[in-house]
Amino acid sequence: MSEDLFDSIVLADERFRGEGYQQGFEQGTHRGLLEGRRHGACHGAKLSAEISFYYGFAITWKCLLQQNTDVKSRKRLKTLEALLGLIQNSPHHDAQSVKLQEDMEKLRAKFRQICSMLSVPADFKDYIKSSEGTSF
Amino acid sequence: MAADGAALLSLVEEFVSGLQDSKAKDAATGVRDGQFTILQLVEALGLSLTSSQPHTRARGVQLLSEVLQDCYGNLTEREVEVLIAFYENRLKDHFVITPHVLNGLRALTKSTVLPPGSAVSMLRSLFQDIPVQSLKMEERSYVYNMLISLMESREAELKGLGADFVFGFVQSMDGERDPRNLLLAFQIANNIIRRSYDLGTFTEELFEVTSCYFPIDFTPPPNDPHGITKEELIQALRAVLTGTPKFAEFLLPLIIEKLDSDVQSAKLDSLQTLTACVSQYEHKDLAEFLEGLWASLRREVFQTSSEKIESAGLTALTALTSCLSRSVLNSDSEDSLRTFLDLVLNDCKHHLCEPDLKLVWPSAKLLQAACSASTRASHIVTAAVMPSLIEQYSSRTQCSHRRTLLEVVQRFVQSVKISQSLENEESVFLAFSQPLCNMVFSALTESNSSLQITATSVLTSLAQQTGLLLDSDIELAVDHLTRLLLTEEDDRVSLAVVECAGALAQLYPAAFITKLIPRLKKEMFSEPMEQDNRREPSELHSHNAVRQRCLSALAAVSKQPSVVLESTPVLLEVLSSAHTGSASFSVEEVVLACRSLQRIAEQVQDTEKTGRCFHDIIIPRLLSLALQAALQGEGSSGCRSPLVEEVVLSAMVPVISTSCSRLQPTLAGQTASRAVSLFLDGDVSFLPDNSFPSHIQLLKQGDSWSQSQMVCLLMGCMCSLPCSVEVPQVDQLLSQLEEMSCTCSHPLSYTAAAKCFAGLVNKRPLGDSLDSLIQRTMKRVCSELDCTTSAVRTQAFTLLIWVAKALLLRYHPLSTALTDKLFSLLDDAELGATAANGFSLLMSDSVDVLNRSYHADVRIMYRQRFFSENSAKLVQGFNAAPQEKKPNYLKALSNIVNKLPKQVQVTELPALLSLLLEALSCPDQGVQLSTLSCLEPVLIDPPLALIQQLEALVSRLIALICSPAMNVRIASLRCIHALSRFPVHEILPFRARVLQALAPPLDDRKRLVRSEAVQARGEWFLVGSPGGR
Amino acid sequence: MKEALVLVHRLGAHPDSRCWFVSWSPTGTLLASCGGDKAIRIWGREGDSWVCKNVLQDGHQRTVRKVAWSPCGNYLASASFDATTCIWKKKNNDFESLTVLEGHENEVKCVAWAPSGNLLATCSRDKSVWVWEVDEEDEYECVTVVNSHTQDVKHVVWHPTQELLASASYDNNICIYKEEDDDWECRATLQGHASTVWSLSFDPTGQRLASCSDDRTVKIWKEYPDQSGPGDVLWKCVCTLSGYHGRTVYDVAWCRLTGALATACGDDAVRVFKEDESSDPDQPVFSLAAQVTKAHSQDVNCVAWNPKEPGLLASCSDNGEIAIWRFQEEN
Amino acid sequence: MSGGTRLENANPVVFQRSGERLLTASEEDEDVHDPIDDREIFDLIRSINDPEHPLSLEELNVVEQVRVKVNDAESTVEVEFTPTIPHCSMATLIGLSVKVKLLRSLPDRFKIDVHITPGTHASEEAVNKQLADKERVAAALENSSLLEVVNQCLSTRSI
Repeated sequence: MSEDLFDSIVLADERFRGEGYQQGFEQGTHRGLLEGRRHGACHGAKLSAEISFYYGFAITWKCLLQQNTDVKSRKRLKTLEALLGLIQNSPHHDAQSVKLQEDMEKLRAKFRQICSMLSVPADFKDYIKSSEGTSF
Repeated sequence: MAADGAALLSLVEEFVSGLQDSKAKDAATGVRDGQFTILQLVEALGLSLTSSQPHTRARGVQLLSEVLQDCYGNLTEREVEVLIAFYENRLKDHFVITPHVLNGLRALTKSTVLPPGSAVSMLRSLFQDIPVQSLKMEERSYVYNMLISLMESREAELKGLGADFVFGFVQSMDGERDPRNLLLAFQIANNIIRRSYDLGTFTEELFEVTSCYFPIDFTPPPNDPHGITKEELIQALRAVLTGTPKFAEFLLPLIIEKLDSDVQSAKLDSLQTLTACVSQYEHKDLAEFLEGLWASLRREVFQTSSEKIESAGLTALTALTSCLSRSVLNSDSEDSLRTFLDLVLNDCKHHLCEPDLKLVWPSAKLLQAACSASTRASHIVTAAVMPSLIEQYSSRTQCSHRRTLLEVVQRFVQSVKISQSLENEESVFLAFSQPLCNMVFSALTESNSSLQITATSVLTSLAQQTGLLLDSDIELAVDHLTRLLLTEEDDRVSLAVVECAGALAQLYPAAFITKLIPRLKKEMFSEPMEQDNRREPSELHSHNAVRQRCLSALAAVSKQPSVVLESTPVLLEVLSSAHTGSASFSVEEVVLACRSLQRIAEQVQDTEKTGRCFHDIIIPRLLSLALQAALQGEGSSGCRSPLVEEVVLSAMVPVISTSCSRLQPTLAGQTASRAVSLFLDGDVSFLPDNSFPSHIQLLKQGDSWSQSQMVCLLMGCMCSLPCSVEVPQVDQLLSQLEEMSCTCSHPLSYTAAAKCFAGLVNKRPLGDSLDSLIQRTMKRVCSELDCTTSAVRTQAFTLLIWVAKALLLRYHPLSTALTDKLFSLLDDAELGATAANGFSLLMSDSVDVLNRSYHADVRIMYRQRFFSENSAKLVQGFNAAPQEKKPNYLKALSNIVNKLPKQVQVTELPALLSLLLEALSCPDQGVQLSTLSCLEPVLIDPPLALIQQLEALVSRLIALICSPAMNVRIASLRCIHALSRFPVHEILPFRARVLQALAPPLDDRKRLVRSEAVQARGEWFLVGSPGGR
Repeated sequence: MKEALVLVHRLGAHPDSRCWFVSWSPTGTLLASCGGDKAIRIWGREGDSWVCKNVLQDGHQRTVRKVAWSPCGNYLASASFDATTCIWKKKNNDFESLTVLEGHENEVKCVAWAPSGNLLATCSRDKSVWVWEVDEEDEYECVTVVNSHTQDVKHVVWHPTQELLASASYDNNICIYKEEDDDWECRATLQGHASTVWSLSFDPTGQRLASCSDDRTVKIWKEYPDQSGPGDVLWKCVCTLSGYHGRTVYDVAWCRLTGALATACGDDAVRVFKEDESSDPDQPVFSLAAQVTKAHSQDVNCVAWNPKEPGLLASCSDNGEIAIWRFQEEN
Repeated sequence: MSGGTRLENANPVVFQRSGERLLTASEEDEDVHDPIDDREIFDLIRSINDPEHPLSLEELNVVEQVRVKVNDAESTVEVEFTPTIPHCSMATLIGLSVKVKLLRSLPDRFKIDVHITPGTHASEEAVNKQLADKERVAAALENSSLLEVVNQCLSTRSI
């Protein structure tokens, strides 16, 4: 009987360490979850913002050029279509996708090609980083 | 009268309707000459003043006002009263009239007979009716001027207005933009504050309306005729803002805010303003802002990028602390000084424990700034800091750490020295004296030299703390210093030690007399290696090194007479035993001994006591030793006495001349007559250990140079005496000197003779005897010079140049004759080059004769005078001279210009520039060099003429970069470096060319040249480049 | 070694600045050079000396990195650090700026004309390669932007006969592009160099590609039909020249007439290699035929064979000089 | 860098500055040829200002004489520099300043290599590669904002 009484004391630190670990672990997972979510959210936001910007851009120009029938405009429309195609097919709903990154590269490249064709300066600060400043 | 009336009416008519402005002057003269009174003028103006046309009324008032400008002085009180009444009610009139009304009032305010009360009423209506800021710039200035003159003449009345006056002023200056008016407005505000006008409820308004210009940023327009500088505005505004503690609650937050600015000038202004205002404040004004202020100050010093800001910050901190120290302690109020210092200590103290981190120095500086503010502050800070510093020092092991800590301590000791006002007050460090001493002594025993050096300087400043060190400490210190003197090899250390010894000996002579000097003497006369050939040459060398240190130490410690009496005998003994050979001293050591004597002669406080010592003992002793040596005659060097060596003799001369120059008149007189009698009559009676042959004739020794050269000692005596001293047998002396200088073949002898002659001539009273003497000498010299076969042309030339100098220095009319002779010699085949060099002798101060410290007659600016009288001759001579002689002229020119003060060079340069540029392309390296060295200083801030010649200058300098002589290459590179500071737009066109030209010297065979090239090229790369210039 | 490089002429082309690149006109009569002085210079032979015929200034705000002649010889394209590409038209012995191609984010590193003359390729530090189409009325339009490199793209070069493009990059790789349904795609990535690939050159037939790198080697790549997928291409490294070059190899040039291979190196040397006819085509052997160790007083940036005169070689250097050499073979 | 901007490393270790090179007799002798030696190169770069502290690269121990190797005969210079902290974002900039200083100060016969001291920086290879790429360096010096920073590092402080 009596030793049980002691056990509880003898094993006290074991027990406390165990509990402490448990608590810590739970808090940790909780915080981790929160931070992970925040991180994912802000990246998702960035990405969709960029894509949507391209989309809006393409749509707008498409409407503007629709009427014209000359060769140049045709070409441009064609490229705009290509861009829209890329946007539709890009797996941006699936963050896991491996293709996402390279598709984004393609998308950006296409966008800059169109900018050049339409002779629109491609320096939309928030979307395309134009790397001046002190990088070389 | 009637006639006048008609005249007056027509005047008015022509001015008002005829628009002839000139008539205002006529009217004014009319009033001044009393043709008609001001009131008559007003009557005459009646019609136009009452006209329905505002412009006519304006014209009328304008006439009246302009007249008043001229003759407000002779108005009667009555007239003034009337006029003021008139003007006051005109203030309500049409706005086109207002300017002239103000102009008139401005005139009236200057009147001395302003009737009582008028000032007040004037201002009341002014403030009431005129929105000042809607006026033109000039009209606003009328208002300000009115206020200023009224404040001068009617202070009492204005104060009667109470706060209304302040309010009125605030309203009228609100929104002022023009810098000229701002200066006036600030002046008024300043008066309001300093003459304690009643601010009433408008304190904040007054502050607002002025502080909105703080910090001043104003750059005057390029061609601003009013020449108002940013600095003026800053000072004026600062005077206002810092004028009264009433502003404290507004100003301090403002300063804290502005300190956050990124604009350097704003930071600086804020800090200086802070420094200024706290001198007016008491601790209660500061209390609530202390934390904010401290935070800002700390940031500025911790994260500063400019030294200016840092030092401004530190000064501010000191000012702040001393303000808090002024607060009177009474039991109830908490001690604001302590609270503040606690803040400082909190943020800084722990950094002192990180001696290898960046913040240790800023923290130390901050603490020291606080420390130096007041005795109380220093007590608090040191009590908090010293123990941990001492503890740190003992616990740290790295030398660099210990050194830093020691340096920090050093700064603390010094900072306290500043704060200790009362002499008798006991040192703040008394509590720490023992640990501090131990610290210093342990550092002195370290092997690390920089640690030792720092220790010596700490020791010095500890010694200067009144009553800090005990005699036992001093004795210990002396032991350490002695040990280091005898053992330490590192020159930098022993130099520091010698300095330290000098400083301590000044304060504690006794210990040095009893301990140091005997020890050094013993060391010097010990012969470590008597015919013991197995010794290493290195040790032999080290023994010489020890002797040299002893000699310089002896000099350093000899400031107090008591010490001198002990040290000089030792030095003299060195000379004598060197002469007799009883102890083996090298020539260099003998020379050093003389140098030490000279240094003593220079630094000793001259008292009767020391004067006697030199006069009775040292000078006779030197003369007799030299004479003995001379009589022994010249053997081959080695077997003969070192005292006949030229170097030794020339080292003795300044000992004698320095001491003679400082003798009291009576002693000086004796020395003179003794010297003369020795050299003329061979009277040796005053020399010690007298065993000389009778009738020696030192000045008639053409054949024995060892005796003839003694004349330089004569020069030492005679040429350094005060002018008051009467030189006995002067004519005979002079003629013998002349004879010797023109005949003797021994260079030292005839040169010394010539100098001595010149030295005496320079002090001879004006008059026929002097003139005839000069003419005689001149005749002789010229005859020698003109006969090209003469064997003594060089001698003659030497005499010529020295006498010329002697006369030139004192503006003697005959000097021109001699200098002209010099110019003519520039064409001389044999002496041309020598003559050219002679000009540098003519223009530079000579050390051993003919200078002010030896009481020579030297007029100020003799160089400029000589230059302005002769530069033309030079230019002509240059143009006339045959090609192969031209270099002489250029050299002469650059020798002269070289010695001119910079501002003169700058003013004279335009005239000579073409010649100097010529000189740069002259093949003679000497000329190139001296020209470059005289150009370089001028280039620092170049005159316009130089900038216009840039093309020529650059190409010539570039050409010199490839000179075979390295010092020419270096000098030219320095000049090109200096060019990079010229106005950017001027030099930008040359950038590419210069950079290209600077590439080859980067690969020069001489490192010194390369490093000059690197610096110059670096600067030129920055010219016109972002982030550069 | 009987072969030798003999200096024919040396000219200070771009005073107090670098000469980055030289290029022969298709007829071999003119030589275009460009450099750090933002200028392009056109050189022509007069008698036995070379003189500057034109200076094309103020077309660019920064260094002109490369120049390229159109196959017809009537156009000159220049790539500059100012992020633009300039097209110059030759009008009887004078050049006028025709258009400026903008779009790259930063320094354009290279420009090259396709053999047909109606395609133009540019590349930049912005990691992209652009292909431009030229129509009859000299209008230029971007037909594609490719981002196949992960770094600074240093060089682009066209296949001598086909519409096939190769690019070299700071990411140590070489990419080969082909057009498919009017979009250009990277069809092969050649990995093997250990550092930046600075330049590329096809052999006369176009079956082989030479590359040079900061890893101080030159590699020869050969095209093989790819089994895996139809139309796909496969390039293998068949030879590596190492041990010859003391520093970065900045340029390599394959002579269309003699088959000799020249290199420009940061060790100031110009070298010429020849292939042993005997050697196995799948593992060719190249040997050093001639070299000038101090060809220039500073880095050699570029070598170029004259397209018409066999063995005539131009090189240029950081010291702003152009040197013209004759490569003599044993007769 | 003065205005309130946060410093990556506000209180770095500070080192004693080595004194000026002592003048030797041979250096003043016209006919002796003084070879370019390590100390001379070190003297060129030790006074360069750190981009974010009012301190020299020497005081921060970013450059040390032992990390300078010059061979005058073969015209090669090798300098290793040590960033104050392994993630110092200024590393490339510091390297560039050192390189530019040497380019401006040395005869153009020299081949100049500037590296990070092995194992002292997170992205060592990347920085080294970039500094070795003369095309990138050349372009950098045409970028006014970069040039400005470099020039400030190279200009002699008024302090």
